This record gives sequence, structure tokens and C-alpha cells, in this order.
Amino acid sequence: MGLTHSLARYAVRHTHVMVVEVPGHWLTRAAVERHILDRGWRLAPSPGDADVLAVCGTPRAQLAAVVTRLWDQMPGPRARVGIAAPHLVEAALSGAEDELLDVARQQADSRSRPDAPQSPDHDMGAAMNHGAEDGMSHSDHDAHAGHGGMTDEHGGMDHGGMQHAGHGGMDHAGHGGMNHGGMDMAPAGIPLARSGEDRDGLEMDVLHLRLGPALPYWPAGLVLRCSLQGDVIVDAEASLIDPAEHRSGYDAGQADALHQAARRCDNAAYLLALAGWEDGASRARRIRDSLLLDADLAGMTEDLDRLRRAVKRSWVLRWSLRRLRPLTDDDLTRQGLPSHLRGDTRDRLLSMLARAAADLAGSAVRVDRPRLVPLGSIADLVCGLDLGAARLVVASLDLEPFTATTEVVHA
Amino acid sequence: MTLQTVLLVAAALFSVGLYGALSQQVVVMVMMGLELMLNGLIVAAAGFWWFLAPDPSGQVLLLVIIAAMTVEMAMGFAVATHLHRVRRVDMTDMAADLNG
Amino acid sequence: MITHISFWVFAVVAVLSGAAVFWVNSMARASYALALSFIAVGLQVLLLHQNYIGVVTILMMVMEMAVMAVYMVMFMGMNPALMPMNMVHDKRHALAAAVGAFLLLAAGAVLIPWPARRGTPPAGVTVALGEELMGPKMLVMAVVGAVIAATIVAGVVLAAHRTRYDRLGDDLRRRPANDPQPGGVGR
Amino acid sequence: MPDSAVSAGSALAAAGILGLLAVLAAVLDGFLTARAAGGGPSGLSRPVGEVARLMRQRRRTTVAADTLLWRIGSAGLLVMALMIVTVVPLGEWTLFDLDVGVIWFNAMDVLAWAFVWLTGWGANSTHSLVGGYRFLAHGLAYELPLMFGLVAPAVAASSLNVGTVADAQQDLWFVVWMPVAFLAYGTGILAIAVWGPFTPALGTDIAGGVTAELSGVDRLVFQGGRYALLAAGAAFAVPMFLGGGAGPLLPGWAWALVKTGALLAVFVWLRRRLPAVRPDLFMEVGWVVLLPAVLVQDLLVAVVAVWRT
Repeated sequence: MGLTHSLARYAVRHTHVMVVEVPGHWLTRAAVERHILDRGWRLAPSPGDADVLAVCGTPRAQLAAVVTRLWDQMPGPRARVGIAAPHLVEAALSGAEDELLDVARQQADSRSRPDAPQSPDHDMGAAMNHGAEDGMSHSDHDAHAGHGGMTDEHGGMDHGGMQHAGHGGMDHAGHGGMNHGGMDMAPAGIPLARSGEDRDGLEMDVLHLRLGPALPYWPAGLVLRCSLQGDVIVDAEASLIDPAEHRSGYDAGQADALHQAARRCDNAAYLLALAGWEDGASRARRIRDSLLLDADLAGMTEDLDRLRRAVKRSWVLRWSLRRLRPLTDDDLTRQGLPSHLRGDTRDRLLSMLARAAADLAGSAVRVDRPRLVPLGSIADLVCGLDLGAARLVVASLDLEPFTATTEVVHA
Repeated sequence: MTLQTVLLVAAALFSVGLYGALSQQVVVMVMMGLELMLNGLIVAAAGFWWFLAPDPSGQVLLLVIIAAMTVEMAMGFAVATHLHRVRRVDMTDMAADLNG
Repeated sequence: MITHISFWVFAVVAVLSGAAVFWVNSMARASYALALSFIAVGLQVLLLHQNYIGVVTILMMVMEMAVMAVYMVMFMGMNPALMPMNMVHDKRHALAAAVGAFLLLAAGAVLIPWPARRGTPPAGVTVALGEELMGPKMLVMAVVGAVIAATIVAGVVLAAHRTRYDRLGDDLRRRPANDPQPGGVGR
Repeated sequence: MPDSAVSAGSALAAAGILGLLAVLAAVLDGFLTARAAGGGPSGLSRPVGEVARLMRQRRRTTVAADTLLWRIGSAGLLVMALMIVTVVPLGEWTLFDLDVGVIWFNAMDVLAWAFVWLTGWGANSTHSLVGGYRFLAHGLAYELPLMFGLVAPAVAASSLNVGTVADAQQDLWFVVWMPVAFLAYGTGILAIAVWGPFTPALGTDIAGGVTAELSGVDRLVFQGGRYALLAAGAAFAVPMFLGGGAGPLLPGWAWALVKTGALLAVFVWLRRRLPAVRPDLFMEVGWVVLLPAVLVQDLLVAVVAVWRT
């Protein structure tokens, strides 16, 4: 018992936390991230890696369903905290720590869960490889949003292979194309992928993947429904989660210049993290935290400048971000995008940092109503890119936290 | 480990491969059958070399077998990709039916 | 003693996993079963003192099977769910042919009076192989090399969709090339 | 084998040394990560804490996963690393003094193709499948330069035996006059360990990629395997490029360990310095830049080797 307990204490000191941000609560999320790193904890990229699920803000219907699903996918020992405002973070994380250490409670939790993984939803349409496990994905199905505890409904069914008991010795020669599509084959309840024409003239399987709303380094509230071939996005459709709910529950104080600058740094940290440059991302995050906490403006300006120079100097970064979805002035007008998004992804990263510096210096040209990024153009921008490139492009759009509108996103 | 036992193992591998090559429908599975037959050949050739004539030139034969396997595999993949592209077909029977 | 035991272990593994190729339901498992069979054979060849050949067999075949598994997942939509796939035709005849072949070969292996060993193995088997390849048998290697080069070209031509004319225009002058996915060198 | 007890003992010792190096790499990585994050604990206890955490965590399975192949994949990297160090000489000892040790290394490193792919594919999840694809895209670019990079020292030493290659560097370390081959080798090692610039397969943009669905002991073994591979790769570079155990004062085994540790530290440090290289871009670099460069290096080495005899 002593050993188990000291093991647990040691384990909890290195907890991994999956953070879910309810749109509008980015300040809370930033505070959570800061506290996590201060404790020596880590951010988890997926529920499979997470011990604690930290929800910033109060999720509404659709997001609540997503959170439930994430919670179901966490291996356990696990703890779940809802954090409504930045000053509650410390207490919430300590509570999570205690919960993780509460062996009896974790054992009870573990016993109450089904051994077998839950079966995926059956209404997902043709999609290989995406059971309930995609985690980040598919929540908008209305049929679904209502019943968070789908386990009970499906848990007892035998999905093992009953759907295709009759297919044992089938004669495939008669089946025209063997595309699986028309056949009623669905091992474990997941229909096999259907194939579609791809850009290389090969008929690759089409997977359906939903990016967001709870994905690391992804703008909160945005959902991008993609059709993938391999990892290339052939079709995408953007929407906001819980669109009607965006009117209330904001972190206050978004207007002032420091917060604007912090927001730019937050976006830059996202983009740098997605580009795989950990040091750069950490630096951007530290600048953000300092901006939110204290106002040593001179030091901040210097740090920001140094980061910008480092970004400019890094040739691997230039190599991997240049020529990535370049936007000309014509493109910007056609898509209705703000002018600071001109150039390729690297230009946009530099302009992001430049805007932060300008905000700090107080010299920002204040536009009364900032130009908006239409939702539809986000989808257009990522079509034809592979998943990684698409993530970089979305991060480079320098989005504001979503506000009350459903059509557009502030930029 | 004698020549006879080595050859028995080789024969077993070869026959399993033969069964697969004759019975399977999917192009790739047929290729696997062929590979397994060549696998048996490798064992047999290695056995012959060691137990009958362990001079250097015998090993060259083995290298040739391995090269043949890779060539067969590479061409198999290329042909299968081509078939897939032009006919959406991945089975031998279907390729034959559509022929002409 | 250890040699004998491991020989038999490898033999059993090789044959059983070879049989498993056509026994298991999933194609991914089939190709990795074949890879296992090749690894066992490669180790057997090691036991037969042909180190280079044995290790090269493992190297080549594991790679091939890894590629093969990916190929199947990409083109055939195999997902890890074990889909019972029983795609055989003419199973009975194939089985008969296989059993017949085995009996014939086994009879040959056991009954033929194999001659006694001629010559002795060279001290450094791998060195001897290298010298052989770069000396008397150089022609073989040259031919194999040419065949493999031809295979690469033929394979790419067969499998590729676009030609250089699609990329670079009819006069091959377009720079940078028109690719759906730009490369990293910026040609 | 008359002294199989001795060799079993030294096998355990080799595994222990490899494990120690892997832990040191993890400690260093934890320290550097904590320093970059600023504030908070030093991060030195990170590996131990992670082990405790993952030992305590439940193992999960996913719907319709091919559990057998998935688990084999996640455990495989560790096995690969152990197999690689069997042919690496430590001072005068080598566990398995194979005359074709260099090819043995190659045979083991292609196993990464199977194992990483299986880990990504077996979970039956889109994110980890995409991670698997990314690894293969990197693999297509790094594998041939890695193999041809190892040809250079073998040609210069006229041997495929790792110990002989090390002994051939008494006058001049191979890294000095075949830097391109060493670069290609280092690239390959980072790539098979899915480390540093080659982490897109585990990218946060796809929720951890290959590792997205791993938890508990499976994740522990996979991550441990990555560190072990990094350590094994550094250990193998020492006899191939860095003069083996050659060095003043200290005995051979100590020098081998020191060099391994230094190279390993560089590998770990690189992760923080370099952004990820996107697989689609690196593919062309691998074939159009790296491979020809390594082939030219091989040609030069071959010419020098012929001229010296």
C-alpha cells in the first residue's frame, strides 16, 4: 500500500492535462496552461494521454457532448474539472490532484466502466477508422448530442462480426468493383470506407474527420468537417459549435491593447507549436503570460522583438512555412479577408508578431470594427492541403476568439 | 540439421506458397504465395550450398534469388497500382474477365 | 545442440507463419505473418553460415512486407477490424496441387542419394562472397543491377499518373513545376 | 556456445547500459523542456514520474482495433533498440560480433517501418493512421540516405564488421572526412526514433498522431523505445564515425560511453532547436538533395579507399 501510494504521489506530480476551451474563455485557458506548466505538469494532446480534463468555461449542448466523449476516452485514473474564471484555476487543479490521489474513488470509477471500448455510433456514414475514438471529432450529430451516455444503449450489443456472418464465402468476382461501398460490411459496427476519385487518379478511400472543437492548438469553437483521402483534405465545411450560445459568459477585458498583444502571442504560440518548434512556442507563451500578468512593457517589447528575429532567422521554419497557401491582394478581396493576411504562412506569422509589437507600442492603427474572416473562406483555404499544412494555415489566420456572430470570425 | 531436414522445410514452405498462389484471388495475396515459394527456394539453396558445395560462387545464386524477389514484388506493386488506376480492380479473376 | 534446437524452432515458425498467411482473416496480419516467415528463414540461413545472405533476406523482406501492408490499407480500405476475407477460388485443386508438390519434393529430399560435400567453406564467407561478386561473377551482379534499374524505371512508369509533360508543360520549360503538392526543394 | 551464462550476463549488462542511457536522455529532455517552459520544477525527475504515471494508468483499447498488431507495434521499437546494441562494441567486448554487423543494423532499422506504422494503423483511429502515413513519408526520404551513409565507413574500412570499422579509424575519425554520410546517418537516427524534426508522425496537430490512442504501459513502452532507439543510434555512430573507443587516458569502453552520451545529448538538444520538417517537403529533399549527396560521398570514399591500397 505504501508503495502504491508513493507511486501515486510521484505520478500525480507529472500529471498530463487535456484542456478544452469553451469559446470566449481563452483567458481562463491561458491561466490554466500557465498553472499547469508552473506545476511541472504537461498538456496532453489527446484524451488517451490525459489524466485530467480541464474544461474552461461552461460548455453548452454540443460541446458538452464532446466533453462527455473525451471523458469516456480517458484511460483513468482520471479527474475532471470545470473552471469558470482565471482566478479559480489554482484551486481547481489542486482539487484534480486530490481526486487523482483518491485511490478508492479511482477504483470505483474504474469498476463502473465497461471493459470493452464503446461501440461507435452507427449513423456516422461511410468512414473507416473513426469510431468514437477520434475523440476530437463528430459530435454534432443531433441524434447524438442528446445522449451523452451512449455506452448503456450499445454496450451490450454484440458487434463482433455479426453483420457479416453471411459473407464468409462470398463470391467477389460477381461484385463488380470490390469497393466495399455497396456491401453491407461493417466490422464492429463501423462501415468500411467508400472510395472516391482523388487527385492522383487513384481511387482512395474517403475518411471523414472532424477537426475541432476540442483539439490542441485549434481555435476554440471552430469545427471543420473534412473529407480526407490519405491525409489530404478534399472537401471541408466550417461551422461554429453551439452557435446560439455565444452571447454570454465572456472573459472580460478583451479590448485593451495588452490583451490584444497577448492574444497575438497566443496565436503565434499555437502556430509555432504546430510547426513543431517547441522553444519558439514556449517563448511566445511566456510573453503572453507576462503580458497578461504584469506590465513590464519595455522587457516585453524586447522579448517580442527577439522572438521575431529568431523566427526570421530560422531557415527550417522558413522552408516549412513559405509557399504555404499564399494569398495575394486579389485573393484577400475575393475571400473577404483582412489585409494583414497577405503573403504565405510565414509572412502571416511575422505579421502576427509585428501586430503584437504594434499593439504593445500603442501605435496600432485602431480599426473600429476589425475585418472579419468569413467562416466559409476557412474551409476554402484548407481544401487540397494535407492535414498538417491545413492546421498551419488555420493557425496562421490569427483568429480572434469567437464572438456573438455565427457567420464570421473576427480577425 | 541435415540436408534432408533443410530440404523438407524448404518443401513445406514451397507447397504452402503454391497453395496460396493457386487459390488466392487478390493480386497481392497471389504475390505473397509466390514470395513464399521463393522463400522455400532460399532455404533449399542455402542448404545445398552448405552441405554440398560450400564455395563462394554458390552464394551468388542466393543473391540472384533475392534480387528476383524484389523485382517481382516491385513489378507486382506497379502492375497492381496500374490495374487499380485504370480498372478499379484488385483481383486476378476480375482482371482476366475484363481483358479484351 | 543450440544450433539444432534453434534450427527446428525457426523451421516451425517459418512454416506455421507461412501457412498463417493464407489462414488469417486480415490482410495486414497476412503480410506480417509472411514477414515473420522470412525472418525465420533469414535466421536459418544465418545458421547455415551465410551471414550476409541471411541478414539481407531479413532486411529486404521486412521492408517489402511493411510496404505491402501499407499498400493494402491504402488501396483496399482494410481497417484493423478483422473483416473475414475468404477470397479463394478453386480451393480443392489448389490444396491437392500443394499436397502433391510437397509429397514429391519431400520424397525427393529424402530418397535421392545426395553426394558428399565437395570442398570446404572459405574462412570468411562474406569476404569470399564479395570477392566472388567483384571478380569472376561480376557479370551476374552487373546484370542484376541493370535489371533492378530497369525495374525501377518500368515500375514508376506503370504506376505513375503524371508525366513530366504534365508537370513541366509541353516544352518542359515551366518553372516551378505544376504539382498538386509542391516539393521541398522548390524546383 | 560454452559460456552462454557469461553472454547472458553481458546481454543483461548491455540492456542495462542502454536503459541507463535512455533514462539519461529522458532526464536531459525533461530538464530542457522545463527550462524552456520557465518557472516550475526542474524537470529532472520527469522520466521517473512519467514511468510512475503510466504504470498507474489503465491500458485502453479502441473499437475494432487490431490489438495484437497494435501492441506488437508499440513494443517493437524497444526490441529494435536492443537488437541494434548487440553488434555495437564496447571497448573490447561485443555481444554478438557478427561479420556483417553494418547490414544487421540496417535490417533492424527497417523494422521501424513496420512497428511505427502498426502502432498508427492498429488503433483504428484517423489521427493515428495519419501519423502512420507521415512516418512512412519520412521513411521514404530518410531510409536510402541512411543506408548509403553507412556504406561509406564500411567501404573505407573494407569490412562490414562494426569492430573492424572502429579499428580502421586510428588515424582519422571517419566523421572528419565523410561528414555528409554522418549527416545522413544522424538524420536517419532522428527519423527512426521519431524524434526532433521528425516528430510530425507524433504531431500535436493530429492529437499525438501515432501515439494518440496509446495509454498506460503501451505508451510507456513506445516512448521508452524512442529514447532507447536514440541511445542505440548514438551508440552505433561511435564505432562507425567517431573512432570507437579511441581516445587518450581513459580505457576504450569509457570513451565509447562518453562519446555515445555526448552524441545522445546533441540529439536530445536538437529537438528543441529545430522546427519539424513537414513530410511532404522532406520527401523531395531526401531524394533530390540528400541521396545524391550521399552517393557522391560514397564515390569519394571509394576512390580514396582504392587509391590507398
